[in-house]
Amino acid sequence: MLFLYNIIIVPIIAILIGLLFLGIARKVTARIHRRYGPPVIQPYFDTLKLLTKEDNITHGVMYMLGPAIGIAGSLLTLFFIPIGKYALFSMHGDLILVLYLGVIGSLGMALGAGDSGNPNAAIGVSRGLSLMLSYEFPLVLAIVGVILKYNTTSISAIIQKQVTSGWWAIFVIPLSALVFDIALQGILGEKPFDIPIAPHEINSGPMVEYGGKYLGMLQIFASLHLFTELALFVDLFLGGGANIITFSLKMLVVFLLAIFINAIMPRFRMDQAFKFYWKWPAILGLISLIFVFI
Amino acid sequence: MVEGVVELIKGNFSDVEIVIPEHQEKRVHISVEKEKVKEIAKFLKDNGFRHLSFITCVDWIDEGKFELVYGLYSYEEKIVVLIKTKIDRDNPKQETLLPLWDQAQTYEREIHEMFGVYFDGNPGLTPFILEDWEGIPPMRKDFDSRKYSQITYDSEAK
Amino acid sequence: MKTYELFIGPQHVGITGNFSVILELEGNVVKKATPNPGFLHRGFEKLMEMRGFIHNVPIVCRICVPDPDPNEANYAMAVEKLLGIEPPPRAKYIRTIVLEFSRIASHLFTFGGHAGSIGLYTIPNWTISDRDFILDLFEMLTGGRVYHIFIYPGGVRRDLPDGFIEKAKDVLNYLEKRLDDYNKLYFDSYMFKKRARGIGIINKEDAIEWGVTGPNLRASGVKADTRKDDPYAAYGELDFEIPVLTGGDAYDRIMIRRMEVVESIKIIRQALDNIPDGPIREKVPNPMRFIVPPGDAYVKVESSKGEYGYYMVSNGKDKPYRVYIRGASMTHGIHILEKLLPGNYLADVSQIMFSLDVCPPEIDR
Amino acid sequence: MLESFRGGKVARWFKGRSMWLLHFCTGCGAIELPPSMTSRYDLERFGIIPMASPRQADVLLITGYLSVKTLKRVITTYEQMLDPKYVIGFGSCTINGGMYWDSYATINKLDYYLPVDVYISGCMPAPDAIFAAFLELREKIEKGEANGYKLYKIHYERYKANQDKVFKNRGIIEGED
Repeated sequence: MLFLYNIIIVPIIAILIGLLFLGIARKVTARIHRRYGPPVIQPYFDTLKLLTKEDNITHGVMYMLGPAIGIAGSLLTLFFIPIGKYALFSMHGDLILVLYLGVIGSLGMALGAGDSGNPNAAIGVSRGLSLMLSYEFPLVLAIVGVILKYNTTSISAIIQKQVTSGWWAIFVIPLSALVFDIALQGILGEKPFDIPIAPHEINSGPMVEYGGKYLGMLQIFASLHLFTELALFVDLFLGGGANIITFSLKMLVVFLLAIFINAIMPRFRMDQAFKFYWKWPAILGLISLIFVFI
Repeated sequence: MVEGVVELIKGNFSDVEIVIPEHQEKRVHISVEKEKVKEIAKFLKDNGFRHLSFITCVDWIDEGKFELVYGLYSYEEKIVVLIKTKIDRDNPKQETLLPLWDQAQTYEREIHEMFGVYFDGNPGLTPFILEDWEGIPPMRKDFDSRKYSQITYDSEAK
Repeated sequence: MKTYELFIGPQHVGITGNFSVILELEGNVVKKATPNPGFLHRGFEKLMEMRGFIHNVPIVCRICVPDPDPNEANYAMAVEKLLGIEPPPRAKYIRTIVLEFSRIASHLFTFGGHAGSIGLYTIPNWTISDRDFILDLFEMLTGGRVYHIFIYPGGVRRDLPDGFIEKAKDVLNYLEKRLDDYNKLYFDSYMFKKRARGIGIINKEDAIEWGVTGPNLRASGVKADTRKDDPYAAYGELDFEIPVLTGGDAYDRIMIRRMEVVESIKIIRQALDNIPDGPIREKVPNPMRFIVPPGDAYVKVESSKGEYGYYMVSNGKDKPYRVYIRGASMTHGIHILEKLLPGNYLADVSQIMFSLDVCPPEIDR
Repeated sequence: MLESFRGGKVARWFKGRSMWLLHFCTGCGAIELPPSMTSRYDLERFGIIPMASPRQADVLLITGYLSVKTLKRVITTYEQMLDPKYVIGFGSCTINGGMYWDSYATINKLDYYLPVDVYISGCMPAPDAIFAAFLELREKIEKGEANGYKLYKIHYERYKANQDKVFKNRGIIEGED
């Protein structure tokens, strides 16, 4: 019973916290812009408004299924990531599983957007997939560093070892943490890597044909995605959290860093982003691996 | 200097009318036959007037003529030369300046659309600013914008 | 490889106004660009033929929205040339102040637009809100924020109000301070250089041949400025430099505007300090019977976009017989875009347009 | 039940607090939008942000005069937007043609071609006026009075006849044939 209860309650908390983070991001960005900014709970208004809009368009089955696949993929990932002390599913090798599952959400979006028939969406999808190709390599290097350091592929075990040793992984293998953080900027689609949705170039890319409840679902997907990726970072490098509040605070710190970089950076061009990811983070990741071996 | 430019043109072309307008510094207005425009423009271009500022058209409806005005500018002399030529209003045709300046295309396209002047040798006289325009070109003097607006936009369809 | 068509505009974030460019793309690279203007066409040249000389003053400023004052100055100068009058010195200085403030405002807009097009949204927020201080000055001077209807044939409409000079100096000091902030975030930024360097290069010969004017021409290495070459208003009496860069790429086109802002601040300071006393308006005909002797005149000013010219023909009646308006974007927005865009990445299309400072209302009129 | 919730008071309250406008500069009024969106006035504090695509937007701002060429695009854009959608007519030009009342290229009354929910008068309306308009629109939405999109469906024949009167060739929107 508790298990079922959690399977429902965890996603809801994740969505609520994710949306709140999106609101905080908008407020913080506004303050950097020297603006007053929207209320922190603005994303809730937006999502609810979007869900109550009428839809008088359709673009085919995949277009409608895309956001659903996105949400499903993110939810699946979420269940394998320990939140606070609580891990719904935990086993050996779940870190590698999470790496695979994390892609499903984005692929769902890609399928849906590709079905909408808008060239902007198609370009956005191709950019998104190329971006994924670029950040996956340093991301894997960072994660391999963690795995080798703690000699386990279970996220819970990694957290456990960090807590017992008293040293968070970010202090033990700082280079891997740095590489993961750089990759995180691309995963979250923050500048300088918001190439797939660049409004000035391709009119917000994959989302260009999405509106109404589908866009609302995409908002939920975005919040879940945000929550999952931040949670993974906190679990791997910041020693997890004792309860949901400390855990969220740690996530917020990581997220704020991403937001600050987002506010002061122009965006890369796709080829520049690719070169960047396969150069500096990759080199740093390899150096980190060497340190781990020594 | 203005005098230098006037001398230069006079020395090479005999049948041009040169006016130095009052109260206007660094301006030379010359009027030529329509066949001469390209020749004189090429001559001026070779002599430093490399910037084609604009091409425009004036509708002298009482005379039955269109007047084409070409503005050239020299970055060395810092003088604007306006070449003016009158063409027949009933059969408005003029040789294109495309071989001299690529960007004449933009201006000629506009004049073609707004006045209905046809430029010989210009392949790209496609609709430019207006869309689906029928009837007489709007910048001609016999087009009554006020009446058109009243008929088209001031009432609802029945 | 298969090519496909992509519409940039008119409803698009990366377009400089209501304008459209139809791109033919091969993968990520532009093969052919066809600008499609005309969405803002109002038929100004026709409207001006239907209105009296003095009735045209309120409508001319609508031709270029971000930088309206060169239109007013041009129109006034064309009428003055035909009437054979000169505005009094004080009016000339006030015109200079207004024109230069308008240039700074327009350049701040361009910085915002370009920074937005490469994804740096903090800069538009900063520059456009700083531009508001200039609009406040305009409101104090003329009563309007955007359209001023201030420069009349024969002079200007009002004298400087009390406290204007002090307030203007405060704004200039503030802007100067803010330029340092922009430097840190934008002009000196590594990413900005990486994105903008080497994009959309116009070399010196092409620039002259293609009819590029204004800051875009000076970014290509040609030292030409109507303010120096054909002085109008009070520019002949003021001391200022014409900045020139030689790269001719998007980066230089933005940097030259930054240097011009500094020069404009210098010009306004001088004008504010040296403004002579005297009347602000020359005697012009009775507005009810504003008759201009027959003749034609081509006048031009240096707007923030480039050479801005009016060719006015009068046949001795109370309405202009024909007015032709030469907007700088007429070449930049159509011909130059056609030449520059092919070969560039789709990601740079918007950036090139913003760096050229294409102003669609000037093209369509 | 879902339908009644959609049009219900709670849903309307959310709609009034999250008005996304379409990034479409149709006329010179667009020059006052950047100042109202950026630091000095900041429209985002009311939840109003510009959106890149018509599918995502709720509010269509007609910023000033419309040439016939733009009107064609505006109508297509309007029809692409999802219900409920609102139109704000910006400046005198949308009310009676403004200073372009005798121009051959611009329409005079926007109301003939699209249902307008709120008008802003003036040329050009300052950011304060824009704010007032948005707050009025919010009030109308909350009261359920902003019904332009319903009127467009009910009187579609009339609107279409008016549109056809000014378009010589309705067809699809061609870029360059």
